[in-house]
Parts: sequence; structure tokens; C-alpha cells
Amino acid sequence: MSDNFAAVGVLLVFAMIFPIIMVIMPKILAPHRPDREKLTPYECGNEPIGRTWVGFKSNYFLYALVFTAFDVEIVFLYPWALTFRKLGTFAFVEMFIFIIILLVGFWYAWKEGALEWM
Amino acid sequence: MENNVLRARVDELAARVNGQVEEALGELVLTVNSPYVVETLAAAKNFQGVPCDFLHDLAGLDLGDRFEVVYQLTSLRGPQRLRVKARVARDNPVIDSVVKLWAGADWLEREAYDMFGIVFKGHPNLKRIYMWDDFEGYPLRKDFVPPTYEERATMRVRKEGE
Amino acid sequence: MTIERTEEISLNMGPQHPSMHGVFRMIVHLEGEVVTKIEPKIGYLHRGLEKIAESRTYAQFIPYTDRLDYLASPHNNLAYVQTVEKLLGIQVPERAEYLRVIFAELARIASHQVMIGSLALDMAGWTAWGYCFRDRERILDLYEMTAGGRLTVNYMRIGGVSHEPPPEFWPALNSFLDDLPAMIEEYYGIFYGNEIAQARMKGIGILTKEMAENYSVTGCALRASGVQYDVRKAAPYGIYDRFDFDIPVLYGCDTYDRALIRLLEMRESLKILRQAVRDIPEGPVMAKVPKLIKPPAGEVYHRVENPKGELGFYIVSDGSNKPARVRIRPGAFVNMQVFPPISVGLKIQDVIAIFASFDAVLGEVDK
Amino acid sequence: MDVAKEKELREAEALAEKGIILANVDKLLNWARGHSFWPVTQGLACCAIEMMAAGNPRFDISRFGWEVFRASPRQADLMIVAGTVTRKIAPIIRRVYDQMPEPKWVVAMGSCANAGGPFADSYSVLPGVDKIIPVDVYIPGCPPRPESLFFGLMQLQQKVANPAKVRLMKHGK
Repeated sequence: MSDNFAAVGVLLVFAMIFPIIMVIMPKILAPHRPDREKLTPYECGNEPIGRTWVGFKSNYFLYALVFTAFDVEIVFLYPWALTFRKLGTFAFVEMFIFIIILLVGFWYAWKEGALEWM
Repeated sequence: MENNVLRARVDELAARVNGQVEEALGELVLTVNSPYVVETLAAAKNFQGVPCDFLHDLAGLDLGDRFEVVYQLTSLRGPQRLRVKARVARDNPVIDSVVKLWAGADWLEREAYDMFGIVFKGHPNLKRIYMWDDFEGYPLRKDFVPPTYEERATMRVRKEGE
Repeated sequence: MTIERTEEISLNMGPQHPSMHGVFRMIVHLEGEVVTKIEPKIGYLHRGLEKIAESRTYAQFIPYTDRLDYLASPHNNLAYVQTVEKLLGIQVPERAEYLRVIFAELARIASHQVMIGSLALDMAGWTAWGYCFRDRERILDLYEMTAGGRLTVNYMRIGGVSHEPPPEFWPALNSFLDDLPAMIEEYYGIFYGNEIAQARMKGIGILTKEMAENYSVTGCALRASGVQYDVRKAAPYGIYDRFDFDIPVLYGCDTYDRALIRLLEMRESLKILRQAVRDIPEGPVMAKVPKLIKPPAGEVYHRVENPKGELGFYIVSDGSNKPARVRIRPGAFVNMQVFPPISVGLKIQDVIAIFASFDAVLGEVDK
Repeated sequence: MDVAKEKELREAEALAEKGIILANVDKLLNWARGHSFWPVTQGLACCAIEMMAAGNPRFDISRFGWEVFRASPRQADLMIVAGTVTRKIAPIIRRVYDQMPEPKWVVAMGSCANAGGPFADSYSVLPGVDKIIPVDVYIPGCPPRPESLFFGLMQLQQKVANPAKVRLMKHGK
């Protein structure tokens, strides 16, 4: 496994600088003339109606929770997937126990209807 | 056969609501005064044998000295067709709404109100449908003075909550 | 503070909106994604056509009827021109009648193609939109070859049609008619057969038969709710009684059937066009019409099966060369009244599909 | 004074005013803007259908780079007013125009947007969109063919590519 981390370092620096450039360019080049009319919210050309700060439905929050739970699980899987051949069978079995535990969580979420779309 | 059965029904209805029946280019026209209109249309809706139960169109008409609301009745079950014209006074144009008989008359009546100013009593939400709410005047009246070029060339100021 | 239920969001889907088919505006009250109330607001394209008609002569008003339902402009001409002919009592020559039927049915196919394309586009079906507009260009070529205009064709006159189509019109028309069945299969494959589209359209926006009749719904929306009624068969105008075609009717009452019925109607229009091309007689294309058209005082109401619903013209003439009153009864205007009640309780993306399935063109709705 | 000399003078004036780098950057930017208009979908009536036909396979507006029709004015820099501007929708069009970010242009497509068209004498029609927003290019026709829409947009491209010519026309007026 090549371990020249210099390439990773260069990529990291470039990945940080490039977005910054892209953000600064419009500030320099694009004309910037905000006025009251332009800053009003866009509602298909009409006067904005209704309150924007509204209590949204709670199901949306459940999806976010279920998503982050399984996203974190995948974060743990990545390093394991790269190196499980070197780690031997113990880590292999260990990771499957971890996945099974999360499957129980997934089954519970499904049963409770957290995945039903409104 | 069809036509004179319908003709008989319409004559008998006209007698009851003292309307006039005439034949215009092959179509029966029943002219009544505005108070009788809902009764006439309800009767026309369930004629025996030849029910004119489909409200095809409802239009306003400005005849100079009076208004008229013209109802075109047809039917999905037969070739019968009837045109009912209700005379409405010009000074206070008020007539009963037929939204109870046909829900399809809702926007048609709002358009007649918007264009002629004919008020339909009993209409669920009688507001202008085409023009903006604070537009003065009723455009399709013969004595409507259209806005001048300068007035039309400027952008109108929008009322709150439009 | 505890929120027992979520607050309603009121959303402005205003005149400047990609899926509002022009300048329709509605205020949608949402509970999360489920629609609780719809307030349609129209009139943003109201050009006052009926007032204009009162200051134009009968012949001058024909180009304005093109701009009513600008997707099927020959069909609007047909409605207006036949109304005035009924008033004048003119007999149109045979060849002109056949040419009128050919142009009217081509307009129906073009209008249905745009309807299928825009319904697919409202559900992000870009391919169907591209295919429909590409095939529609062939019909526009036929229009342009004959009358010069692509969209607002202004081909019909009071008493006939403006002039004879050029000789290369007929082979182009025949080659279009030969390709039409393949086009219909292609649309079915791209859009109707796709199960995502079916899942999004089936069972959405139920319009029952009684509701349709009560709301005076006409045209394809009525035939998709199980009522087999078509003015071309019920009260034939022009020479439609000479052609044998049948009226497709579907009983699903939902958005999918309202869309599918337009595909079936294109097949019926193909039959009519084949018969019209086969037995069109020779002869003049314009009747003897006085230069200055002054119909006798009187009134007439005439309705025509427009691709968007039944288009009715009610003309009152007072004997002068300008009509006293021209009342236009647009099909889509009356059909749109049923749109808010049937889309309450559905999700907002279904409401967009239902609106597209009614195929309202705001030029006709707002007059 | 012939136009070439005049243009020459304008170029020199722009150069002196902005300096060598910024003038060239401006020229590059104007070139880029001219070749990639993002029109906001402002289709009102029949001209909108011809605008759609322009965006479709046969006439194919993407040969010119203008095929990205943005629904929201925030991401658009060109407004093609296609159709009849009624007095009811006039404030809405004005607001959509105001909500577009700065380098923005307006093309009035069709005789209704130019000066009210066949409905100019109607009680509810604005006789021309230039009464409410500054218009750069007027395209005649009712509805104009897709080719004339492209020709109008090419004129706009010329106008954007060399603003000196614009000043020339302004002074020339």
C-alpha cells in the first residue's frame, strides 16, 4: 500500500484553496448592487405571504436521525473494509456483530414507522 | 319528435313563470324576469323525458336599457338544448345565483359580475375573477370608458394582500 | 410552548412558475406536504378579447381567435367561423369543409402532443417533452406550408378557407399520417409505460362522473370519468357525421386516464384524417361571401369539441358589421373549477400532475 | 466620423479609464456572458410556445449556449418577456426583473411585449413592456419564429460583447 502521503497533502491543500478562490472570484468580478426590492424573498413575483418561521412536521426530523445513525455506521465500515484482510478473522467477526446490532436498530426504526413517508 | 316534446314542456313552463318562448335559428329561447330564474332552471333541469340538466354556459349581456343573463342548457343524455335569458334591471342588477343547481356556475357568475357588475345573490365568494380587485368599473358594459393610454402605460400600484 | 399540530405553510405558486402552464396562480396551503386548501387566482393574461370583439368587424376578429387557445389555433377559428356562418346561413363548399376537418384534427393532435409533453415535463420527464415537440414540428410545417403561420395559423375564413394548400402538402401529410402510429407507440413507451409515471398518476385526482357533470366539465376530462360524450358525435358540426370514428372513454377518473385518453384520441384523429384525405373532393375552397359581412340581427350559440374541452361561441348581432356581443365559453376555464376540490388532501407534487392533466392553456382560460 | 474611428476612440477611452488588465478582463467577461445567457422562464402567452419550440430538438437553442432556462430569477441574467403583458401582471414582472442579479438584460419577444401588439387598445393590456422595465432588444413578430428569436439574441450578444457600441448608440441618439 503506497504510503506517500505527500500526494494526499497536496490534494488537501488544493481542495481547500480551490473553493476559496471560487468564492472570492465573484466578489471581485461580479457587480454587486443590492437594493430593497432585490432583497425581498422571491415568491413567483408576488408579495411574500405567510410566516416563514413555521414549525415543520416532526417526521422530517426522524429521517434525519435515522440517516445520521446509519451514516456513522458506514464511517466505521470504511477503514475496516480497507484493512480487514490484515486484521485477521477476529476483526472480521467483530465487525459483523457490530452490523447485526445496528440491524436490530434498523428493524426497530422500520417497525416504529419512522421510515414511512408522511 | 324530440323537438316538440321539448317545445311542449317549455311552453307549459313559460306559462307558469310568464316567460316568452321564441325560436332563434333552431334553438328554443325562454326569456323570463330575474325573480323566476332559479325556479325556471330547476324546472328545466328535470323536465320529464328531455331533461336539460347540463349548464353549458352562463353569460352576461348588455342591451343598452337592461342587462340579460343568458344560460345555455344542454344535456349529456339527449340532443335537447334550451337557452334561458333572464332580464335584469340596469340600475340595480341583482339576480339569484344558481350555484346550488350547478357548481359549474361558480366562476361563470364571478366572470359575469366582474365584466357587467351583475350581483349574484347567494354566491359563495363573489369577487372579481379576471380584473384585479381594486379595478373600478365593469369593462363589458357599453358605457364603460376605457382607461387612457397614459393611464394604461403606467404600472399600477398593487393593493396589499393581493 | 407545545405545538399540538404543525402550522400551515401558505405557498405562492404564482404566475411566473415553470409548471403553471403560462400565468396561472394559486395560493396553496400546506400541512407539511399535504395540501389542505387551494385558492386559484387567474386573470393574469386577461386581454379583454370580448371587448375587442365589439370594436372589430366579423372578419377582423378571426386572427384573435387564433390567440385564444394558441396550441390548437385552427380549431378556434373553426368554432368562430362556423358560428358566423350559422348566423349568415352560408353554405361552405365541400372541399373547404374537408380542409377544415383536416386542419382541425391536426390541431387536436398537436395540442395533445403538447399536453403529453408538458404533463411529462411537470414530472421531470424531459425525454417525452423533447419527443413530443419534435414530432409536433412536422404538423407546424404543414401549417406553415399552407397558411404561412406556424402557431397562430389564421387559415379559415367566413365561408371557407383562405386558399388551396400547395401540392407538396399532401405527400407531407400522408408521410406524417404513416408515422403517427409509431409516434403514439413511442409516447406510450417513453411516458405511459414507465412505472414511475404510472405510480405518480394512477389513483390521483379522482373526478367522479357526478362531480364532473355538476361542475360542467367537458372534453377529455369528462370522457376520462366514464361519460361517453363528444360534440362531434352528439351534435355533429361541419361534416363530422360523415366520418366513422369512435369516442374513447375510460372509467378510471384519475390523472392517468385523463392523460391516456388523449393518446387514444390521437389514434381516432388519425382515422378521421385518413378518411378525409381519401375522399376529399375537388372544387372551390371559398363560398360567395359579400365583401362587407353584415349578418341579420339575431343570436346564435355554437359549440365545438376543442382539444381542451368544449369551446362555445355566443354571438349576438345587431345587423351592423360589428358584433354586438361575442361571448367565448372556454372549455378549460370551466374545467378548472373542479381542480381545487379534487386535489385537497394530496401531496403537492400530485397537485402539479393533476393541474397538468387538465391541460389548461391560460390564453383560453383568461380570454 | 466613421464608426470604426469612433469605436477606436471608445476603446482607447475604456482602456485609459480602467487600465490594461481590467479592460481585458471585462472584455473576456462580456464575451463569456454573451455566449451563455441563462434566461428566466417568463413565458406569458403564445410567444412562450415558440420559445419552447426554440428550446427543442429541431431549432435547438443549445447550439448557442442559451438553453439553460432558469425558473428562478436569482440564477438568471436574461429575461425574455414572451407574450402579452397585462396590467395585472405588470408589477409581478417588475418585481421578477428587480430580483435578478446585476448583469441582466431584457429581450421583448413578440409584438405584444414590444408595444401591446394586437391587444394594444384593450383596457387591461400594458402597451409594451418597456414602460416598466428597460428593454435591450425588441423582436418583432406575432409570434416570432424561433429563428428570429435567435437573431434577436445574437444582437444582444453583440451588444453585450462590446459595450462601447452601446455607449456609441446612447450618444448617437
